[in-house]
Amino acid sequence: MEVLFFGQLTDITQSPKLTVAAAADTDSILQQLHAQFPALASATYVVAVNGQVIQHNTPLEANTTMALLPPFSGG
Amino acid sequence: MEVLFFGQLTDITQSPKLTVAAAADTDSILQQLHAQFPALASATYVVAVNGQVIQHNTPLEANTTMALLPPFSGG
Amino acid sequence: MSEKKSKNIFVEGAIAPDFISNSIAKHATKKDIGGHSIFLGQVRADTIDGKTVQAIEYTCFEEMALQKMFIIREDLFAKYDLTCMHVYHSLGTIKAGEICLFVFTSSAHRKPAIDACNECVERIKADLPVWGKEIFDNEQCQWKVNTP
Amino acid sequence: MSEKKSKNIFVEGAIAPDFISNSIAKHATKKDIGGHSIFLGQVRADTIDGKTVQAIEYTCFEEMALQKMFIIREDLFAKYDLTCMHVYHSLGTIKAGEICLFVFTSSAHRKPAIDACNECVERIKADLPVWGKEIFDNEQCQWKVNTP
Repeated sequence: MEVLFFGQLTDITQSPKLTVAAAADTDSILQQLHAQFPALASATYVVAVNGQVIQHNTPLEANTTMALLPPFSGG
Repeated sequence: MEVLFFGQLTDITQSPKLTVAAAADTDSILQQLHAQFPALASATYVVAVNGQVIQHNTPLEANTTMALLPPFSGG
Repeated sequence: MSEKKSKNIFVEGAIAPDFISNSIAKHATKKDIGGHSIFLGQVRADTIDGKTVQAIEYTCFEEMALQKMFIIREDLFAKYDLTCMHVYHSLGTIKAGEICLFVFTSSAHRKPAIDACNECVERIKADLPVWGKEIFDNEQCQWKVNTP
Repeated sequence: MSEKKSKNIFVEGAIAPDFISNSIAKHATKKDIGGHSIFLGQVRADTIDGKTVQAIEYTCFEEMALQKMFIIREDLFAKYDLTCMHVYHSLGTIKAGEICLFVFTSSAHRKPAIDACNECVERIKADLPVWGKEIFDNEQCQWKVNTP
Protein backbone atom coordinates (compact mmCIF):
# COMPACT_ATOMS: atom_id res chain seq x y z
CA MET A 1 0.00 0.00 0.00
CA GLU A 2 1.00 3.64 -0.38
CA VAL A 3 1.82 6.05 2.40
CA LEU A 4 1.97 9.83 1.85
CA PHE A 5 4.43 12.18 3.61
CA PHE A 6 4.29 15.94 3.90
CA GLY A 7 6.33 18.92 5.06
CA GLN A 8 9.49 18.17 7.02
CA LEU A 9 8.80 14.41 6.94
CA THR A 10 9.77 14.42 3.27
CA ASP A 11 13.24 15.55 4.39
CA ILE A 12 13.46 12.19 6.20
CA THR A 13 11.82 9.95 3.58
CA GLN A 14 13.24 11.90 0.61
CA SER A 15 9.93 11.20 -1.09
CA PRO A 16 6.28 12.32 -0.74
CA LYS A 17 5.01 8.78 -1.34
CA LEU A 18 6.30 5.32 -0.44
CA THR A 19 4.96 1.88 -1.22
CA VAL A 20 5.05 -0.39 1.83
CA ALA A 21 4.02 -3.98 2.45
CA ALA A 22 0.29 -4.25 3.15
CA ALA A 23 -0.54 -4.64 6.84
CA ALA A 24 -3.53 -5.12 9.08
CA ASP A 25 -3.42 -1.79 10.86
CA THR A 26 -1.71 1.60 11.07
CA ASP A 27 0.65 0.60 13.91
CA SER A 28 2.09 -2.19 11.76
CA ILE A 29 2.78 0.29 8.96
CA LEU A 30 4.39 2.73 11.39
CA GLN A 31 6.67 -0.04 12.71
CA GLN A 32 7.83 -0.77 9.15
CA LEU A 33 8.43 2.93 8.51
CA HIS A 34 10.29 3.52 11.78
CA ALA A 35 12.53 0.56 10.96
CA GLN A 36 13.25 1.98 7.50
CA PHE A 37 13.62 5.64 8.69
CA PRO A 38 14.75 5.79 12.33
CA ALA A 39 14.47 9.62 12.29
CA LEU A 40 10.69 9.24 11.81
CA ALA A 41 10.40 7.72 15.28
CA SER A 42 11.50 10.97 16.89
CA ALA A 43 9.61 13.25 14.49
CA THR A 44 6.33 14.92 15.48
CA TYR A 45 3.41 13.91 13.29
CA VAL A 46 -0.16 12.69 13.25
CA VAL A 47 -1.54 9.90 11.11
CA ALA A 48 -4.47 10.42 8.76
CA VAL A 49 -6.47 7.57 7.25
CA ASN A 50 -8.55 8.61 4.25
CA GLY A 51 -8.07 12.25 5.20
CA GLN A 52 -9.18 11.81 8.83
CA VAL A 53 -6.68 12.21 11.62
CA ILE A 54 -6.74 9.11 13.85
CA GLN A 55 -5.92 9.00 17.56
CA HIS A 56 -5.40 5.24 17.98
CA ASN A 57 -4.28 2.20 16.03
CA THR A 58 -6.75 1.76 13.17
CA PRO A 59 -7.47 -1.28 10.96
CA LEU A 60 -6.60 -0.77 7.32
CA GLU A 61 -8.87 -1.86 4.49
CA ALA A 62 -8.04 -2.14 0.81
CA ASN A 63 -7.68 1.18 -1.02
CA THR A 64 -7.05 3.07 2.19
CA THR A 65 -4.83 6.15 1.95
CA MET A 66 -2.55 6.60 4.92
CA ALA A 67 -0.66 9.86 5.42
CA LEU A 68 1.85 11.16 7.97
CA LEU A 69 1.36 14.84 8.75
CA PRO A 70 3.83 17.02 10.67
CA PRO A 71 2.49 20.12 12.51
CA PHE A 72 0.54 22.34 10.11
CA SER A 73 2.03 25.72 9.24
CA GLY A 74 -0.31 27.25 6.69
CA GLY A 75 -1.44 30.85 6.52
CA MET B 1 -21.65 83.86 19.65
CA GLU B 2 -22.11 81.02 17.18
CA VAL B 3 -23.56 77.59 17.90
CA LEU B 4 -23.16 74.67 15.51
CA PHE B 5 -25.81 71.99 14.92
CA PHE B 6 -25.41 68.60 13.28
CA GLY B 7 -27.42 65.67 12.03
CA GLN B 8 -31.11 65.56 12.92
CA LEU B 9 -30.80 68.77 15.00
CA THR B 10 -30.49 70.71 11.75
CA ASP B 11 -34.03 69.50 10.92
CA ILE B 12 -35.13 71.46 13.98
CA THR B 13 -32.97 74.57 13.57
CA GLN B 14 -33.13 74.54 9.75
CA SER B 15 -29.53 75.70 9.85
CA PRO B 16 -26.12 74.23 10.73
CA LYS B 17 -25.07 77.45 12.48
CA LEU B 18 -26.92 80.08 14.53
CA THR B 19 -25.75 83.29 16.10
CA VAL B 20 -27.06 83.69 19.65
CA ALA B 21 -26.65 86.36 22.32
CA ALA B 22 -23.40 85.89 24.23
CA ALA B 23 -23.86 84.29 27.66
CA ALA B 24 -21.80 83.27 30.67
CA ASP B 25 -22.20 79.53 30.35
CA THR B 26 -23.51 76.67 28.25
CA ASP B 27 -26.77 76.30 30.23
CA SER B 28 -27.68 79.90 29.47
CA ILE B 29 -27.17 79.29 25.75
CA LEU B 30 -29.24 76.10 25.91
CA GLN B 31 -32.09 78.01 27.62
CA GLN B 32 -32.10 80.54 24.77
CA LEU B 33 -32.08 77.75 22.19
CA HIS B 34 -34.86 75.76 23.87
CA ALA B 35 -36.99 78.91 23.98
CA GLN B 36 -36.37 79.51 20.28
CA PHE B 37 -36.75 75.82 19.24
CA PRO B 38 -39.01 73.92 21.69
CA ALA B 39 -38.34 70.65 19.80
CA LEU B 40 -34.68 70.88 20.86
CA ALA B 41 -35.70 70.40 24.50
CA SER B 42 -36.93 66.87 23.76
CA ALA B 43 -34.15 65.99 21.32
CA THR B 44 -31.22 63.75 22.34
CA TYR B 45 -27.87 65.48 22.06
CA VAL B 46 -24.61 66.23 23.84
CA VAL B 47 -22.86 69.58 23.99
CA ALA B 48 -19.29 70.06 22.83
CA VAL B 49 -17.20 73.09 23.74
CA ASN B 50 -14.18 73.55 21.51
CA GLY B 51 -14.57 70.00 20.26
CA GLN B 52 -14.75 68.40 23.73
CA VAL B 53 -18.00 66.87 24.92
CA ILE B 54 -18.97 68.38 28.29
CA GLN B 55 -20.95 66.66 31.03
CA HIS B 56 -21.94 69.71 33.09
CA ASN B 57 -22.67 73.39 32.71
CA THR B 58 -19.45 75.02 31.49
CA PRO B 59 -18.35 78.68 31.51
CA LEU B 60 -17.94 80.20 28.05
CA GLU B 61 -14.98 82.34 27.12
CA ALA B 62 -14.59 84.53 24.07
CA ASN B 63 -13.97 82.67 20.79
CA THR B 64 -15.43 79.48 22.18
CA THR B 65 -17.14 77.16 19.70
CA MET B 66 -20.21 75.46 21.09
CA ALA B 67 -21.83 72.59 19.21
CA LEU B 68 -24.91 70.41 19.75
CA LEU B 69 -24.33 66.82 18.67
CA PRO B 70 -27.09 64.22 18.26
CA PRO B 71 -26.13 60.50 18.61
CA PHE B 72 -23.31 59.64 16.22
CA SER B 73 -24.09 57.33 13.32
CA GLY B 74 -20.92 57.09 11.28
CA GLY B 75 -19.44 53.98 9.69
CA MET C 1 5.59 59.29 13.64
CA SER C 2 4.44 59.62 10.04
CA GLU C 3 1.95 56.84 10.77
CA LYS C 4 0.60 58.59 13.82
CA LYS C 5 0.18 62.21 12.78
CA SER C 6 -3.33 63.64 12.59
CA LYS C 7 -4.45 63.30 9.01
CA ASN C 8 -7.72 63.75 7.23
CA ILE C 9 -9.63 60.48 7.22
CA PHE C 10 -12.56 61.92 5.26
CA VAL C 11 -12.98 61.35 1.55
CA GLU C 12 -15.76 62.75 -0.62
CA GLY C 13 -17.90 59.98 -2.08
CA ALA C 14 -17.59 56.19 -1.95
CA ILE C 15 -14.34 54.31 -1.36
CA ALA C 16 -13.45 52.49 -4.59
CA PRO C 17 -12.18 48.88 -4.51
CA ASP C 18 -9.13 50.09 -6.52
CA PHE C 19 -8.26 52.52 -3.75
CA ILE C 20 -8.28 49.57 -1.33
CA SER C 21 -6.04 47.40 -3.52
CA ASN C 22 -3.61 50.29 -4.01
CA SER C 23 -3.48 50.69 -0.24
CA ILE C 24 -2.75 46.96 0.16
CA ALA C 25 -0.13 46.97 -2.61
CA LYS C 26 1.80 49.80 -0.92
CA HIS C 27 2.49 47.50 2.03
CA ALA C 28 4.44 44.95 -0.04
CA THR C 29 7.61 46.90 0.75
CA LYS C 30 6.99 46.63 4.52
CA LYS C 31 8.48 43.20 4.95
CA ASP C 32 8.08 43.12 8.72
CA ILE C 33 4.31 42.82 8.27
CA GLY C 34 2.81 39.35 8.63
CA GLY C 35 -0.90 40.13 8.85
CA HIS C 36 -3.36 42.77 7.68
CA SER C 37 -6.87 43.19 9.03
CA ILE C 38 -9.40 45.17 7.03
CA PHE C 39 -12.93 46.24 7.83
CA LEU C 40 -15.17 47.67 5.13
CA GLY C 41 -18.53 49.27 5.81
CA GLN C 42 -20.96 48.94 2.91
CA VAL C 43 -24.24 50.86 2.57
CA ARG C 44 -27.13 48.44 3.01
CA ALA C 45 -30.40 48.72 1.05
CA ASP C 46 -32.55 48.20 4.14
CA THR C 47 -36.30 48.14 3.61
CA ILE C 48 -38.27 50.00 6.30
CA ASP C 49 -42.08 50.26 6.09
CA GLY C 50 -41.96 49.28 2.42
CA LYS C 51 -39.38 51.93 1.49
CA THR C 52 -35.86 50.91 0.50
CA VAL C 53 -32.66 52.80 1.36
CA GLN C 54 -31.05 54.09 -1.86
CA ALA C 55 -28.12 55.88 -0.28
CA ILE C 56 -26.72 57.34 2.93
CA GLU C 57 -25.65 60.96 3.05
CA TYR C 58 -22.79 61.43 5.53
CA THR C 59 -21.85 64.67 7.26
CA CYS C 60 -19.41 65.30 10.11
CA PHE C 61 -18.04 67.82 12.58
CA GLU C 62 -14.66 67.57 10.92
CA GLU C 63 -12.45 69.46 13.35
CA MET C 64 -13.70 67.44 16.33
CA ALA C 65 -13.72 64.14 14.38
CA LEU C 66 -10.06 64.54 13.41
CA GLN C 67 -9.12 65.35 17.02
CA LYS C 68 -10.97 62.21 18.17
CA MET C 69 -9.40 60.10 15.44
CA PHE C 70 -5.97 61.31 16.50
CA ILE C 71 -6.69 60.09 20.04
CA ILE C 72 -8.04 56.74 18.81
CA ARG C 73 -4.90 56.28 16.71
CA GLU C 74 -2.59 57.15 19.62
CA ASP C 75 -4.49 54.82 21.94
CA LEU C 76 -4.37 51.90 19.52
CA PHE C 77 -0.67 52.35 18.70
CA ALA C 78 0.02 52.43 22.46
CA LYS C 79 -2.11 49.35 23.16
CA TYR C 80 -1.20 47.13 20.19
CA ASP C 81 2.08 46.35 18.46
CA LEU C 82 1.02 47.78 15.11
CA THR C 83 3.08 48.50 12.03
CA CYS C 84 0.45 50.68 10.32
CA MET C 85 -3.10 51.88 10.62
CA HIS C 86 -5.15 53.64 7.96
CA VAL C 87 -8.74 54.88 8.22
CA TYR C 88 -10.96 56.39 5.52
CA HIS C 89 -14.57 57.47 6.01
CA SER C 90 -16.80 58.74 3.21
CA LEU C 91 -18.71 62.01 3.27
CA GLY C 92 -21.53 62.97 0.92
CA THR C 93 -23.95 60.62 -0.76
CA ILE C 94 -22.94 56.94 -0.82
CA LYS C 95 -25.24 54.59 -2.74
CA ALA C 96 -26.40 51.19 -1.47
CA GLY C 97 -23.70 48.61 -2.29
CA GLU C 98 -20.90 51.19 -2.13
CA ILE C 99 -18.20 51.29 0.55
CA CYS C 100 -18.28 54.11 3.11
CA LEU C 101 -15.67 53.01 5.70
CA PHE C 102 -12.22 51.44 5.26
CA VAL C 103 -10.16 50.52 8.32
CA PHE C 104 -6.80 48.86 7.65
CA THR C 105 -4.34 47.69 10.32
CA SER C 106 -1.10 45.73 9.95
CA SER C 107 1.28 44.00 12.35
CA ALA C 108 4.09 41.43 12.41
CA HIS C 109 1.80 38.76 13.86
CA ARG C 110 -1.91 38.58 13.22
CA LYS C 111 -3.44 39.27 16.62
CA PRO C 112 -2.55 42.95 17.12
CA ALA C 113 -3.81 43.85 13.62
CA ILE C 114 -7.07 41.94 14.14
CA ASP C 115 -7.75 43.30 17.64
CA ALA C 116 -6.82 46.88 16.72
CA CYS C 117 -9.00 46.80 13.60
CA ASN C 118 -12.02 45.62 15.59
CA GLU C 119 -11.48 48.16 18.36
CA CYS C 120 -10.93 50.93 15.83
CA VAL C 121 -14.25 50.19 14.10
CA GLU C 122 -16.09 50.21 17.44
CA ARG C 123 -14.51 53.51 18.45
CA ILE C 124 -15.16 55.12 15.07
CA LYS C 125 -18.83 54.28 15.43
CA ALA C 126 -19.02 55.35 19.08
CA ASP C 127 -16.70 58.37 19.25
CA LEU C 128 -16.59 60.14 15.88
CA PRO C 129 -19.06 62.97 15.32
CA VAL C 130 -20.36 61.66 11.99
CA TRP C 131 -23.99 61.39 10.96
CA GLY C 132 -25.68 59.36 8.27
CA LYS C 133 -29.02 60.22 6.69
CA GLU C 134 -30.75 57.32 4.97
CA ILE C 135 -32.38 58.36 1.72
CA PHE C 136 -35.28 56.19 0.57
CA ASP C 137 -36.54 55.44 -2.93
CA ASN C 138 -39.49 57.78 -2.40
CA GLU C 139 -37.03 60.60 -1.57
CA GLN C 140 -38.05 60.59 2.06
CA CYS C 141 -35.23 60.22 4.51
CA GLN C 142 -34.46 59.34 8.11
CA TRP C 143 -31.41 59.71 10.32
CA LYS C 144 -29.42 56.51 10.72
CA VAL C 145 -29.14 54.98 14.20
CA ASN C 146 -26.01 52.94 15.03
CA THR C 147 -26.51 49.66 16.84
CA PRO C 148 -23.96 49.00 19.62
CA MET D 1 -25.81 26.66 -1.20
CA SER D 2 -23.53 28.08 -3.90
CA GLU D 3 -21.66 29.86 -1.10
CA LYS D 4 -21.23 26.67 0.87
CA LYS D 5 -20.15 24.07 -1.64
CA SER D 6 -16.65 22.61 -1.39
CA LYS D 7 -14.46 24.63 -3.70
CA ASN D 8 -10.76 24.85 -4.25
CA ILE D 9 -9.26 27.47 -1.98
CA PHE D 10 -5.73 26.97 -3.30
CA VAL D 11 -4.15 29.27 -5.85
CA GLU D 12 -0.71 28.90 -7.38
CA GLY D 13 1.53 31.82 -6.42
CA ALA D 14 0.86 35.03 -4.52
CA ILE D 15 -2.57 36.65 -4.17
CA ALA D 16 -2.51 39.94 -6.11
CA PRO D 17 -4.06 43.11 -4.65
CA ASP D 18 -6.15 43.37 -7.85
CA PHE D 19 -7.64 39.96 -7.15
CA ILE D 20 -8.70 41.27 -3.73
CA SER D 21 -10.29 44.45 -5.13
CA ASN D 22 -12.14 42.43 -7.77
CA SER D 23 -13.48 40.21 -5.01
CA ILE D 24 -14.62 43.26 -3.06
CA ALA D 25 -16.18 44.89 -6.14
CA LYS D 26 -18.30 41.80 -6.87
CA HIS D 27 -20.12 42.34 -3.57
CA ALA D 28 -21.51 45.75 -4.59
CA THR D 29 -24.56 43.96 -5.98
CA LYS D 30 -25.25 42.24 -2.65
CA LYS D 31 -27.12 45.09 -1.04
CA ASP D 32 -28.00 43.23 2.13
CA ILE D 33 -24.32 43.38 3.17
CA GLY D 34 -23.36 46.03 5.73
CA GLY D 35 -19.86 44.91 6.70
CA HIS D 36 -16.93 43.02 5.25
CA SER D 37 -14.04 41.65 7.29
CA ILE D 38 -10.80 40.71 5.53
CA PHE D 39 -7.65 39.07 6.80
CA LEU D 40 -4.53 38.99 4.65
CA GLY D 41 -1.44 36.96 5.49
CA GLN D 42 1.76 38.48 4.14
CA VAL D 43 5.12 36.69 3.98
CA ARG D 44 7.48 38.28 6.50
CA ALA D 45 11.22 38.71 5.87
CA ASP D 46 12.16 37.39 9.33
CA THR D 47 15.84 37.36 10.17
CA ILE D 48 16.97 34.21 12.00
CA ASP D 49 20.64 33.73 12.96
CA GLY D 50 21.66 36.44 10.49
CA LYS D 51 19.78 34.88 7.57
CA THR D 52 16.72 36.60 6.12
CA VAL D 53 13.61 34.85 4.81
CA GLN D 54 13.28 35.52 1.07
CA ALA D 55 10.17 33.46 0.44
CA ILE D 56 7.93 30.73 1.81
CA GLU D 57 7.21 27.66 -0.29
CA TYR D 58 3.75 26.27 0.52
CA THR D 59 2.59 22.71 -0.06
CA CYS D 60 -0.59 20.98 1.10
CA PHE D 61 -2.45 17.69 1.34
CA GLU D 62 -5.10 19.07 -0.97
CA GLU D 63 -7.81 16.42 -0.72
CA MET D 64 -7.80 16.53 3.08
CA ALA D 65 -7.45 20.32 3.21
CA LEU D 66 -10.53 20.83 1.04
CA GLN D 67 -12.51 18.39 3.19
CA LYS D 68 -11.45 20.33 6.31
CA MET D 69 -12.21 23.67 4.70
CA PHE D 70 -15.69 22.42 3.79
CA ILE D 71 -16.29 21.61 7.46
CA ILE D 72 -14.93 24.97 8.62
CA ARG D 73 -17.21 26.72 6.14
CA GLU D 74 -20.27 24.71 7.26
CA ASP D 75 -19.47 25.36 10.92
CA LEU D 76 -19.06 29.11 10.44
CA PHE D 77 -22.21 29.49 8.33
CA ALA D 78 -24.10 27.57 11.05
CA LYS D 79 -22.61 29.66 13.87
CA TYR D 80 -22.69 33.15 12.34
CA ASP D 81 -25.27 35.01 10.27
CA LEU D 82 -23.03 35.38 7.21
CA THR D 83 -23.88 36.50 3.72
CA CYS D 84 -20.64 35.23 2.12
CA MET D 85 -17.30 33.74 2.94
CA HIS D 86 -14.33 33.37 0.60
CA VAL D 87 -10.93 31.85 1.35
CA TYR D 88 -7.82 31.70 -0.84
CA HIS D 89 -4.49 30.21 0.20
CA SER D 90 -1.35 30.32 -1.93
CA LEU D 91 0.71 27.29 -2.92
CA GLY D 92 4.23 27.38 -4.34
CA THR D 93 6.84 30.04 -3.70
CA ILE D 94 5.58 33.32 -2.23
CA LYS D 95 8.15 36.08 -1.81
CA ALA D 96 8.50 38.25 1.29
CA GLY D 97 6.01 41.13 1.05
CA GLU D 98 3.56 39.11 -1.03
CA ILE D 99 0.16 37.92 0.15
CA CYS D 100 -0.36 34.20 0.80
CA LEU D 101 -3.76 34.09 2.56
CA PHE D 102 -6.99 35.98 1.87
CA VAL D 103 -10.03 35.42 4.11
CA PHE D 104 -13.11 37.48 3.31
CA THR D 105 -16.42 37.37 5.21
CA SER D 106 -19.52 39.54 4.83
CA SER D 107 -22.71 40.03 6.83
CA ALA D 108 -25.60 42.44 7.25
CA HIS D 109 -24.19 43.80 10.51
CA ARG D 110 -20.48 43.94 11.31
CA LYS D 111 -20.13 41.50 14.19
CA PRO D 112 -20.79 38.17 12.43
CA ALA D 113 -18.37 39.05 9.60
CA ILE D 114 -15.65 40.11 12.07
CA ASP D 115 -16.04 37.12 14.39
CA ALA D 116 -16.28 34.60 11.54
CA CYS D 117 -13.21 36.04 9.81
CA ASN D 118 -11.13 35.76 12.99
CA GLU D 119 -12.32 32.24 13.74
CA CYS D 120 -11.76 31.20 10.13
CA VAL D 121 -8.12 32.39 10.23
CA GLU D 122 -7.50 30.51 13.50
CA ARG D 123 -9.02 27.33 12.10
CA ILE D 124 -7.14 27.58 8.81
CA LYS D 125 -3.89 27.78 10.74
CA ALA D 126 -4.81 24.98 13.16
CA ASP D 127 -6.78 22.53 11.01
CA LEU D 128 -5.61 22.73 7.38
CA PRO D 129 -2.84 20.35 6.31
CA VAL D 130 -0.64 23.04 4.74
CA TRP D 131 3.09 23.45 5.26
CA GLY D 132 5.38 26.41 4.70
CA LYS D 133 9.10 26.14 4.11
CA GLU D 134 11.03 29.34 4.77
CA ILE D 135 13.73 29.92 2.18
CA PHE D 136 16.63 32.09 3.32
CA ASP D 137 18.90 34.39 1.32
CA ASN D 138 21.71 31.84 1.52
CA GLU D 139 19.38 29.24 -0.05
CA GLN D 140 19.15 27.31 3.18
CA CYS D 141 15.65 26.65 4.40
CA GLN D 142 13.65 25.65 7.46
CA TRP D 143 10.11 24.51 8.04
CA LYS D 144 7.81 27.23 9.32
CA VAL D 145 6.26 26.80 12.79
CA ASN D 146 2.87 28.41 13.44
CA THR D 147 2.43 30.26 16.71
CA PRO D 148 -0.95 29.69 18.41
